[in-house]
Amino acid sequence: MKKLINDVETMLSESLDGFAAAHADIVALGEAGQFVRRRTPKPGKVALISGGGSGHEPLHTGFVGHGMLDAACPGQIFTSPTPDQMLAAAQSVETGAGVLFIVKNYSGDMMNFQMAAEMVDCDNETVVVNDDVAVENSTYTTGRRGVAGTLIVEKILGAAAERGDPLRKLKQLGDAVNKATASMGVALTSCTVPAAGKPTFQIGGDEMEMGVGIHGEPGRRRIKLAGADDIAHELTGAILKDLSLKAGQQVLLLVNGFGGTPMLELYLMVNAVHKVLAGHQVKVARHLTGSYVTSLEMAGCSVTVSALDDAQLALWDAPVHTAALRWGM
Amino acid sequence: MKKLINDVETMLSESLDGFAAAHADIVALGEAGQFVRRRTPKPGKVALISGGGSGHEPLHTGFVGHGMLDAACPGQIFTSPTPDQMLAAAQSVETGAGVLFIVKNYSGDMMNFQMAAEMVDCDNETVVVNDDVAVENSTYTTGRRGVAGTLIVEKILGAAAERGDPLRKLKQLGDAVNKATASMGVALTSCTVPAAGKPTFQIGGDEMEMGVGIHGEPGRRRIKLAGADDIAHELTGAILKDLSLKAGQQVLLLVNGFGGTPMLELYLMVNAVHKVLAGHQVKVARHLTGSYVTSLEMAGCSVTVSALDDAQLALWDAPVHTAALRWGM
Amino acid sequence: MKPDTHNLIRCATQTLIDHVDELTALDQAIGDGDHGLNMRRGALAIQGKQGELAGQSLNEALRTMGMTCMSTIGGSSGPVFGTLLVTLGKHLPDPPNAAGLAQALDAAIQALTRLGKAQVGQKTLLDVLDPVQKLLAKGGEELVKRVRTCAFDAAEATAALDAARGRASFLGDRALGHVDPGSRSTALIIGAICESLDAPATAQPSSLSA
Amino acid sequence: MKPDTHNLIRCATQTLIDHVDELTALDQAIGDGDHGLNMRRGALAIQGKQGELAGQSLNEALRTMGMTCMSTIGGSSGPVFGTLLVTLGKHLPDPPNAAGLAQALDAAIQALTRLGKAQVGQKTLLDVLDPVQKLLAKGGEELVKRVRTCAFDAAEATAALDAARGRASFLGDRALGHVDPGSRSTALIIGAICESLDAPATAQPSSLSA
Ligand SMILES: Nc1ncnc2c1ncn2[C@@H]1O[C@H](COP(=O)(O)OP(=O)(O)O)[C@@H](O)[C@H]1O
Ligand SMILES: Nc1ncnc2c1ncn2[C@@H]1O[C@H](COP(=O)(O)OP(=O)(O)O)[C@@H](O)[C@H]1O
Ligand SMILES: [Mg+2]
Ligand SMILES: [Mg+2]
Ligand SMILES: [Mg+2]
Ligand SMILES: [Mg+2]
Repeated sequence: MKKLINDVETMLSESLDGFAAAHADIVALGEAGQFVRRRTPKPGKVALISGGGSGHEPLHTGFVGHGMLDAACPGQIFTSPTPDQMLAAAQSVETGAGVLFIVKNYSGDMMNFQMAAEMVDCDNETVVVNDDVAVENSTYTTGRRGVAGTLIVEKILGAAAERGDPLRKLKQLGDAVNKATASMGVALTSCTVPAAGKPTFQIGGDEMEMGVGIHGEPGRRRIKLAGADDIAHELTGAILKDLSLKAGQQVLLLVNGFGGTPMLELYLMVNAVHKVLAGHQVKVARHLTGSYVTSLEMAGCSVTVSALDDAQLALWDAPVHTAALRWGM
Repeated sequence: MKKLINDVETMLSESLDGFAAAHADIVALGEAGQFVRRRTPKPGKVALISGGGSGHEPLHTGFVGHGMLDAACPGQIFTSPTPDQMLAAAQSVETGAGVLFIVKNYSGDMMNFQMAAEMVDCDNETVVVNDDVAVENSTYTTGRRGVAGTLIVEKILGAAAERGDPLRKLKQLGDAVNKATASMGVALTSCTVPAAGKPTFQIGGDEMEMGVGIHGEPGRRRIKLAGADDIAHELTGAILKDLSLKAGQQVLLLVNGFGGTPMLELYLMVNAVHKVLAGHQVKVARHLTGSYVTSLEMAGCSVTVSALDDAQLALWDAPVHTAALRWGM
Repeated sequence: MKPDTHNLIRCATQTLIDHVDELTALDQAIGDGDHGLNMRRGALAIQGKQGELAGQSLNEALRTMGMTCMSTIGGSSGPVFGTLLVTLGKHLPDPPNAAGLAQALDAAIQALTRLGKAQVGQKTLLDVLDPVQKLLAKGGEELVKRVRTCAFDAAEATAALDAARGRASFLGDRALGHVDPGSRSTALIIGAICESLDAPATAQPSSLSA
Repeated sequence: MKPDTHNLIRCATQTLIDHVDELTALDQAIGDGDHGLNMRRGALAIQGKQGELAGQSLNEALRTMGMTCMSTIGGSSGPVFGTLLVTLGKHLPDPPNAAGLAQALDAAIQALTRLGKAQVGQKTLLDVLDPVQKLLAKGGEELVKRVRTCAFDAAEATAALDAARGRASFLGDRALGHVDPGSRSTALIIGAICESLDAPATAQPSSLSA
C-alpha cells in the first residue's frame, strides 16, 4: 500500500485538520472532528446535513458552505458516521427551520441517520439518494445505491435552502431531483482501504468492473477492458433506459472520476458520452467534470445524467461557495 | 496499461473535444485542436499564451478564461507544442497590446516558444517558470524545471493583465513571482505514457522518487517510502532553504496532486506541511489544494510555496473564471 | 457485574480484535472491506469502558455496551450490534437463563428487522441469531455446546445464501462461497461467550481482567 | 530530387519508425519517454510529403523536411532536428560532397548550439554530430563506412557522459550506462543514409520508392 500518510489510525483526523486549515474561510471543524460545518450558519434557513463514510472526498465535506451543505459528518473510511455525529452537527447548525438529512442509500448510512432522525429534537426530514442503476440490490443496500448523483441533489437543495425554501418543500424537491438522476460507474483498478492495507478486490490487467460501487463493491459483471466508446455506450445506455428520457430533453451531465483517473481521460469520456447522448437527441445543458465522488485512489469513472427542468437548472446555476464547488461568488 | 481511451493516436483530440464541449461557455477550440482560447478575447489587453506537453491537465487548458490565460497550446503527451501552434494562438487572441508567453523551463518548451517568439509579428515577451528546487539541472532542462508554480505565475499575471497592465510590467511581475516561488515533488508510482504503453519508470512497492519531475523524470534520489510528516519535512525544507524566508513571512501554499492521489491524502499533506511551516514561523495566507499540475495518473504530490507581497496576494484573490480555477465570479 | 461476566466481555471483544484480518477479508470479498476494523473499533471502545461496566448490573452493562457500539462503530455494524445489545439489556432477566435469553433474543431479532429491513435468509447476522434463538427456546442437554456449534455452522451456511434470493442475489455465482462478515462476527462473539461459560469457574478473577 | 535521394529519405525515416520502442525505452530511462513517438511522428509526416519532396531540389527538400519536423514533432526533437535539416539545406552544395557536408554540418552544429544552449559533451545529439563532422572534414578512404561506425560509436559513448559533468550530471550513477535517445536517433539516421549510399547503385528506381 502506497499512500501519503503517517498512521492509518490518525489519517482521517490529520486530513480533516488539513482540510479545515485550507478552507478556514468557509468551514469550521466540530469538536473531535465529528462534523464539518459552514463557518457562519444562516439564521432561519433549513439546515442541510449530509455525511457518510470517508474516502469519497470531496464528498461530503467539500460541499459544505454557502449554497450547499450546512454540515457534513465524516465517518471512518467507507463506514457510515454514527448518530452522535449527526446529532452534534444538527445542534451546531440548526437555527429553527429544521434539519434536512441527505443520505446515500446504504444500509449503514440509512440505519445511522434513521437513529439520528429519531433522536434529534427539531423538525426534520430525510432525502435518500439512490441514483446507481448498476444493480437493483447490492450487498449493502436494500434497493439501489446512492453514488455521484448525491452531489447534484446536495447542490440543488443547497440553493433552494439558501433562498429560504421550507423543510417540506425541500424534501419534495430532493426526492424529485433524485428520481430524475441516474448514474453508473466502471472501475479499472481497485482501491485500498488504508487500515486493511491491501486492495479491496483483485482485478486482472485486462479486466474492468462494470457497474462498480463507490466502495469498490462488485457491480454488474467483470468484463474485458473495453474502449472508452464502448464503456460510454454501456454506462449511458443503462442510464437512459432507467430515466426513459424523451428526445429533446435537456440534462446535466456529470462525468465523475473515482480518484485515480486523470482529467485527460475524464474529458475523453465526456466526448464519448456526448456522442451517445446526441444519438438519443438528448441535449446536455450543463456539465460538471472532475473527481467529486471518489473511492480513494480507484481508477475509473461514473456517468451521471440528471434530467432537470428549468427551475432546477436555475438552482444548479445559483451561486455556491464550498471547498470543491464554487461559482457565482 | 489501463486507461479510459479508444486509441492512443486520437486520445488527445478526443479529450480536447470533450473539454471544449464541457466548457463551451468559456473556451473555444482552435482549428485542428492547435490551441484552446478564451471564448471572447478582451480588446486592448495583453494576450497571455502558455502551453506545454499534454498529460498535466488541468494545466494549461484548464486555466484559459477570464483573469488567467487567453490561450493555451497543448502538445502531444509530455511533448512541447510546436511553434505553429503558438503562432496560430497568438493570431487568434492578440488584440494590439502584445503577447506574453509563459513557458516552463524545459529544453523542448524553451526552443519551441523561442522559435515562435522570433516568428510572431507583434510585440512579445516571455516569462520562464523554473520553480522546481529538486535539481539544479535535469536531463531535459538547462537549469531548474518549471512545475506547479506555473499555475501561480499564470493566475497572478492573468489578474494583472485583466486590469490592463502593459506588457513590460507583466514581464517584470511574472519574473518576480517566479523568483518568489519554489516547489518540490515526490512520486509513489509511475505514470504511463499512453503511446508507450508501459510505465515510465519502475519503482518498488516500498520506494518513492524524491524530487520527481512532472513527466516522471528522476529527481534527487530513490528512497524508502516514508511517512507524510517526513516527506513534508524534506519537501518543505528544500523549498524554505531555496526561498530563505524571514520569520513572519506570509505565503501562498499549493499542495498539488500528480493525478493518482486522492484529496484525503492531499489534505493530510496540507496538515503536515503546515506543521513544518509553523515551525519556521511562516504564515500561510492563502491555500490551494488539488490536482492541478499532474503527470497523467502518477501517485504523489508536490508542495509549492510562494512568498507573495500584499499586491500579489490581491492579484491572486482577483476574480477568475476558468475550467479548473474559479472564484469571485 | 460479576467477575465472570467481566471475563466474558473481555473474551468476546478480544476474539473480534484477534480476527480483524479475517473479517476484513470477508468484507472485501462481497462488501467494502471495513467490517474487521469496525468490529475492532467497537471492541476496543468497550474494553476501554471496563471500569464503568464493572459497577453496572448485567442489564445496565448491555445497554452501555450497545450505546458504545452505536456511538463508536458506525457503518451497519454500529446500529446493528448496538440495537442487539441494547435490546438484550432491556429484556434479559437477571440472573439470565436460557428461556429468558431466548425471549430477549427474539425481541432483538424483531428490533433488528424493524431497523434494517432485512429478513432471515438475506445473508446478514440474522441468519445466525435466528437459529441460535430457536435452539435456546427449545432448551435441553449441553445447550452451551450446541449453541456454539450452531452459531459457527449458521455463519458458515451464509456462504450458500448468495446463490439464492436475498439482498446479495445480484452477485450470483461471484459471491457463492463467501461467508457474510457480520454473521461471522456474531458467531465469534457467541463462540467466545459459550467457551467462557463452559470454562472452569475456578479461574482467578485477577487473571481474567488482563 | 533524384530517385536515390528519395530512397535515402525513405530508409532514414523508416529506421526511426522501426526503432520506436527502443527509442521510447531510452527516453524512459533518463527522460519522459516520448522520444520514440516524437521521431516516429516526424518520420511519418515526412513520408507523407514524399510527393511534394520528389519535385524539389535537395536543398529545398532538406528545408521542407526541417520545417515539417518543426511543425509536427514538438518537444526538443522538433526544433533540434528541424534546425539541423533547415541549416543543412541552406549550406549543402548540390550535388553534395564530403567537404561540403562537413561545412554544412559545422553550420548546423553552431545553429543548434545557439538554439539549445547545449555544448558538446553534454549528452545530446551534438555528441554524435561533432565527431561525424570532424571525420567528414578530414575525409579519406571508405568515408561512408567510417562515418557510419563513428555515428553508432558516438551514440553508444553518450552512455558514459552521465557520470561526468553536463546537463544530466545530477543523475550521477543512476543514469550511467544509458544512451542519450536523441543521439541514438541521429546515429540511426546517419547509419541508414550511409547504408543506402553504399548500396549497389544498380537497384531499380521503382523498387526504391515503395
Ligand atoms: N440491514 C441489515 N440488517 C441486519 N444486519 C445487517 C444489515 N446490513 C448489514 N448487516 C450486517 O452488517 C454486516 C456489515 O457490517 P460492516 O461491514 O461493518 O458495515 P457496512 O456494511 O456499513 O460496511 C453484514 O455482514 C451484515 O451481517
Ligand atoms: N538543448 C538541446 N540541444 C540539443 N539537443 C537537445 C537539447 N535538448 C534535448 N536535445 C536532444 O533531444 C533529445 C530528446 O528529445 P525528445 O525526447 O523528443 O524531446 P523532450 O526532451 O522534449 O522530451 C535528447 O536525447 C537530446 O539528444
Ligand atoms: Mg462500510
Ligand atoms: Mg518530452
Ligand atoms: Mg463493510
Ligand atoms: Mg523526451
